[in-house]
Amino acid sequence: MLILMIVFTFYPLINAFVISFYKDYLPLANDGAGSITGYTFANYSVILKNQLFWQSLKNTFVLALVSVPVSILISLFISVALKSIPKLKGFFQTVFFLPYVTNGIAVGMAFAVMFHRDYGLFNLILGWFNISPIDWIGGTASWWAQMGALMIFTIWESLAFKILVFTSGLQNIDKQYYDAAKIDHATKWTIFKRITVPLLSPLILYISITSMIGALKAYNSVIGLFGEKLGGQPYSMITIVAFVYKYRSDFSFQGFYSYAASAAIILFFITLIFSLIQTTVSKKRIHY
Amino acid sequence: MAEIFVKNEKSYKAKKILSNVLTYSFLGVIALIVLVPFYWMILTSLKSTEMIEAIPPILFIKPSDWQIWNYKALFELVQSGPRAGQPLFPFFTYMKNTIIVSIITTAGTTITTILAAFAFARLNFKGRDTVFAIIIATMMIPGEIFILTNFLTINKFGWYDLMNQTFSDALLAMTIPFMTSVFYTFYLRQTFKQIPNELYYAAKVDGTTDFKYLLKIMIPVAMPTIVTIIILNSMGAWSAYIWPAMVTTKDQYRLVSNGLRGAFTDSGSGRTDYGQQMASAALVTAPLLVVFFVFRKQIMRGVSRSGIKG
Amino acid sequence: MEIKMLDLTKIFISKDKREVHAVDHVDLTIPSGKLIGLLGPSGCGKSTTLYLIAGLLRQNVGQIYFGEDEVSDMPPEKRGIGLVFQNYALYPHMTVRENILFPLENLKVDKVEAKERTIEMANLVGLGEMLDRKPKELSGGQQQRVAIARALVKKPRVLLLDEPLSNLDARLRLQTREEIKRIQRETGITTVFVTHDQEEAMSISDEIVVMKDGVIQQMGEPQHVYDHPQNLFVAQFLGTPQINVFNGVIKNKKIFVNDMLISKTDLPDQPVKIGVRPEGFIVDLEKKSDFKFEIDLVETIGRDTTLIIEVPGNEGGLLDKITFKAIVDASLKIKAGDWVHFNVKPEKMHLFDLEGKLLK
Amino acid sequence: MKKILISVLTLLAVFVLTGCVKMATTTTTEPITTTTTGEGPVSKIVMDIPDEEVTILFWHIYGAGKTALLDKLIDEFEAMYPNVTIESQSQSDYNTLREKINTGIGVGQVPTMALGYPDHFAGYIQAGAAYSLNNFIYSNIQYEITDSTSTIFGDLVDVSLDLEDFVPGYLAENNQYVGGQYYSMPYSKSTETMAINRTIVKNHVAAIRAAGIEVSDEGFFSHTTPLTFSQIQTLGTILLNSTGTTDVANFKCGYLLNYDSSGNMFINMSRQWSAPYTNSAGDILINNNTTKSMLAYINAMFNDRTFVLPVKFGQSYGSTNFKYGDICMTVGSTAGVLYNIPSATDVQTNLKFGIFDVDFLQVPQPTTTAGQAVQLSAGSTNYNFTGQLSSVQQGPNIGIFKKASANEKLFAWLFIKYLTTAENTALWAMDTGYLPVRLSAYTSDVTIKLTPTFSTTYVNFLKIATDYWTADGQVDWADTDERWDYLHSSMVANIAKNQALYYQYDPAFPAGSSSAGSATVRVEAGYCLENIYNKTKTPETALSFFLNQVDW
Repeated sequence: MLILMIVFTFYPLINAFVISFYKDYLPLANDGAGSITGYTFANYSVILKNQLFWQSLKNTFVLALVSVPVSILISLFISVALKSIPKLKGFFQTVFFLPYVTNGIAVGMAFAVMFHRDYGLFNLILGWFNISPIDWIGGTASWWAQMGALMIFTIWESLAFKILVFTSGLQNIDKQYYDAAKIDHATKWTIFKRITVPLLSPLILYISITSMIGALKAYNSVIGLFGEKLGGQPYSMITIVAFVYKYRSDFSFQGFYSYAASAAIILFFITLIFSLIQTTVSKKRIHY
Repeated sequence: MAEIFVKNEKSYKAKKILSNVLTYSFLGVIALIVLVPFYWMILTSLKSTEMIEAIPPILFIKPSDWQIWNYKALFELVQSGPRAGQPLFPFFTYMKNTIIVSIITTAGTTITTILAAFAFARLNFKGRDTVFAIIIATMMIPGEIFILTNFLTINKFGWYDLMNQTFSDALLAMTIPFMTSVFYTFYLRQTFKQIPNELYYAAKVDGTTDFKYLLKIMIPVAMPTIVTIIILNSMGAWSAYIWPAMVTTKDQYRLVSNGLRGAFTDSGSGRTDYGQQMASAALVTAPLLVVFFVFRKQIMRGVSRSGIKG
Repeated sequence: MEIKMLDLTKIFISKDKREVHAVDHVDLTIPSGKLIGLLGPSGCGKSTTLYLIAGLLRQNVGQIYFGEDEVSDMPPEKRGIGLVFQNYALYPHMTVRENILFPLENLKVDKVEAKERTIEMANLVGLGEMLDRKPKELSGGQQQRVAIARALVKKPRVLLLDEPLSNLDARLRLQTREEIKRIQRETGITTVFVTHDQEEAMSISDEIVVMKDGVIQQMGEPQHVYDHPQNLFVAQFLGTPQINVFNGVIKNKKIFVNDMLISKTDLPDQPVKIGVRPEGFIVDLEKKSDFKFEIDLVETIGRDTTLIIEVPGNEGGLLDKITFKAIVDASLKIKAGDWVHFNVKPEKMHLFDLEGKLLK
Repeated sequence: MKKILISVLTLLAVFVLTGCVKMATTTTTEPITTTTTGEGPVSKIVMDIPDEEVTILFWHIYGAGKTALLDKLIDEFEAMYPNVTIESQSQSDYNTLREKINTGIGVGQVPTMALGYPDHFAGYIQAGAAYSLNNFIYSNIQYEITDSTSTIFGDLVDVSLDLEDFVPGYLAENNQYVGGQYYSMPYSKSTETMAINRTIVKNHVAAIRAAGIEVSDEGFFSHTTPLTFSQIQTLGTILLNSTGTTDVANFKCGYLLNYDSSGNMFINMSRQWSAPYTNSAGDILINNNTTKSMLAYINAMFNDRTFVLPVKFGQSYGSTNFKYGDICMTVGSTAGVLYNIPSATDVQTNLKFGIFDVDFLQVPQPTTTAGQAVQLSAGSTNYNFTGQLSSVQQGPNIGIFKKASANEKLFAWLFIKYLTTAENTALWAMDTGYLPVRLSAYTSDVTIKLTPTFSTTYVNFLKIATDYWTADGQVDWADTDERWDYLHSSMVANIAKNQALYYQYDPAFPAGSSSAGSATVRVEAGYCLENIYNKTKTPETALSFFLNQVDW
């Protein structure tokens, strides 16, 4: 078991670190052993010089910092609402779990069609409220419209798992706390804020770390919604991982694997810093 | 004494009804939002290309206008030539492969996850926390950076032989690299850690081996979580795309996603037949949904009992 | 604050879709300022009654009044009650101070006042020193007292306690019992607590209410209920060791068990159940009494000796196979195997009909 | 978490110290193995064809639609050579195909032959894996078939190939590599043509003639002489509605000319303007004044709606909005011809002009003859340059890998030859919408069955459109005449045949250590124009961003 992990998970990771310092790496030369001409930091400077890298940082940060808290909040609300209703619980649970049981590619395409300016559903609905059509994902779409569409899709995709986890977490909270809070005159909002959230806090931390890691690695959602162009305008929604993959198709050529690896390593450290901040902050906040 | 002197409120009932209405509408709206893409997928699968591009969008289609053709085409057989009688789009082959890969990967992942989670939750070995830290770190690197390295490894194992790759080689290549899951190990470890130490000591006093303890105590106690992991993991094979395409030599070894992407794009004009693509997407999703609905109760119970606490 | 329940009924639907009347047409008035113990075996509806008073459950039929106030349809937070849960339900993520403060915050009590009241309340329950600890850093008894403080800090009209002592060890239980009584006295608040432990109920309650199958069996001052049980159930439920029950018969104003004359009565001839408290036996040293048995076991604790008698039962006769206990003076030096003749103290003997109703 | 950091760094250090990669000492370049001599062989060597079992692995990306025909051709080929088995395998898409071969080269796992774009082959050549087809093309060996089970028993098989018969533009693309060798042969080729809404043109015939542009009564422009950019601008003043919306009553569109592929637009216009783009050595030459003024001109044309990109309509192709009447003309791949034709199956309310007539023309050119000085004006700005005739050619080629055995190579080559015979290339073209790769296909008189009821020769296939044009659209074909079904395909085939005279190719090169490969450059070129169109970047900033992405 550990061998599997070492071969297919550790080894490639460490390898990526090392590769990011190779100079002129040809991974497939010498019958697959690879060849280099030395070690260098130049791969990193190539990445940092690319205008898109900074664009991808901005996009990824905004996406992660907004979509993770929002989706956690929404799924918390949903889970709490689910717990409070007397009937149709099973039905709603089933519905909310559905996004997990589907093929991501297909849903991405469905969303792309729904966001279409002329024949998309979103603008049709906006039209019912007399709001003029917004270009969500097209060439004239503003950065915020595109980010909004991407966020809606990302949140939609991530709800299922979170609701699942929170629902199960809520079930483990002793009902007496709620009775007690009721008797203590707590309003629904106070109960949510002062009882539910603190009692779920270890779970919320787990979810926020894993989904933060997931959000910082966003890629498939961008491809699903915007296609290879990675945005309404070329690259307007590029993420760090998409930036890494820009080099992927040329992996076998001189140096490209190292560029991709360098970008991945940068992402790794960003993620690490995020996780560190999250754990330190939450250490102060999680009480039991 | 009675500081809080409240007159009987007749509006209490009304309030409760109102809050129920609000809760249900909130859930209803979200449910609608969740369902719309599915509806859209099915709707699109019943549209012709022209209907897809209609402005304003067509929201409902009369059954008489359904482009059932999109579905029929998936099962059309080759009329002539050496492949006559075989399906044009090998839906069932892809499906079968996907199911096999899904089962093998899930079985493998479950076993490795249990062992790893046990090791990290219970066993004390030197450098345990360091190793776990590195494992967590791997989650922070985009997986596809590993593709080339893993491809070379698979090749070294002899599972990728262009002329002689057998189905079992292909299965090994498609499943072995995915038989570990950091995410689920992390998840299960949390559950394992909740099981009180006393149980472990009690078992030790009774002379139980670690393995037997895992088998007889840990696994039964953590079963709901394990069920959840099995369920969540088995969905993975349905979206796997790049890796299966990389390591299989023959079309008949591939998985549904591979079929979904390529098959409906005309290689000449680059156009995609969205109707057909959505039809096949719907068909691919259908078995998952069926399984989900059949086992809904067990799944939900498993999930809701899994009790993941910090 | 007097609590009045009229025709209160709560029906649960069990898993096999049967209706279970957890509380069945209960009419009950709890006098103001008293400490009342709701007593009964598990499943008797006592906790349900408490939760109905609290408003955490809603009755199917009936009304509840707090004084003149009908609270039947009021949500719990509007009723002005304090509730102490069986396992206290202290918020694990809050300190003692935050726990006690929590209801006041929700009531938007002025901050300064709230602080003062919190400290005052903590002092009342004797936890003034521990305000900044987390619940898990406290002992069971301390947690219990935090729960009481939290329930009382908002000055409720009624204090409800659900099995308040069941999670404590024996020593703490005695101590806390006194504590509850003291706090109740000091605050003078109408208090209802639920317990299945009759000793606990009897020791601190001003009055006890005995319930069975959702129906109130008897209410009254503990000693009075003990001495004058309304039915066999109440008689059996109260008292340790349990009351001894013999099948007997009244013939010609005489009470017989298996042809053994026990006592006399004015009641007409009929079969009866005879309940005799263990302390109701007097050893007839003159061995005149008909009522005699061979002693199987003798347990002496302090000044009391418990005689344990196993009666094999005789077929066709009135004596079933029973084991009964008699508490007698230790100075009598009775040994196992001795034959002992008993007389019965009339005030410790209760006659019931075959349905368990008290015969007068 | 801190532990993660420390442990990873420690391990990193360990791995660096024990680095397991070989240091390269020299960069290997592919030695030229064959001469490019042989201007027609004089004598031929006759040999027996090898008769041991040979399996040929052929990788492509064809989906269900095209494999049927491919399988038929494979079947026929295997009947000719009973000892040969061709395993045809689809690898889903070009990216996967290329990635698998590239990684496969490193570990010696490559197919015998594969489909690929020029930049793919450039990569294979750089890795030393592609086999020079000159070895066969100029060979003077003939093989004798001695196996009686073969359908061509007793015939002599010639391995050499008469290149004269191939469309020159395609050949140029396929021997652009090191040493001018052929590493691939043209296979599924297509080009871009321009669809035009003839119904609109017909309603403005008088005005168009008054502006000095030749047009027939029925709205046909010349099919042999392309329209020039100045003429396109003139047409804009006649056919465009001033508000940018479609004016059905006056037969005017909101946008004049759509380019489906902004990448092709950039590259082909660079050729037409003689603006340096890239070269086969992989140098990126876009940072020059001609390119800059070209971009300024294109930007001006975008601004006054003479040019438009599909992104305007949230589409990947202009065909939908061409059918809807938003666009008067659209330049797109010949393989997508039929998407431009409005029909009864369209949602009728969307078709602003109803079902209108569509004609096909050559793509607009700066001039009618190569090398002329051209002046284009946008507003008060003039752009002077030397105009060149240019049209794109696209579509994959087919090549063989070095690793295959001699026999595998031989039969793979014979299979390529078989796929590209005049009849088969014509059949492939008519069946799939691609274009024949041989000139003789255009004059082929072999009858090909297209549907159970309709058979034709390629010559007659081409004649469908020319008859129609000669009659100025006034043909007396019955409604059931199957020629109607092939009219538009035939038009496009004719146009492509004319454009073939000035095909240009896009130099193919793999990624280098400080610049992107030709495929990436093409994508970025397209994005450059999109950025200009979207107004997210000015022509200058778009170009500098383009440079930033492809050259570092």
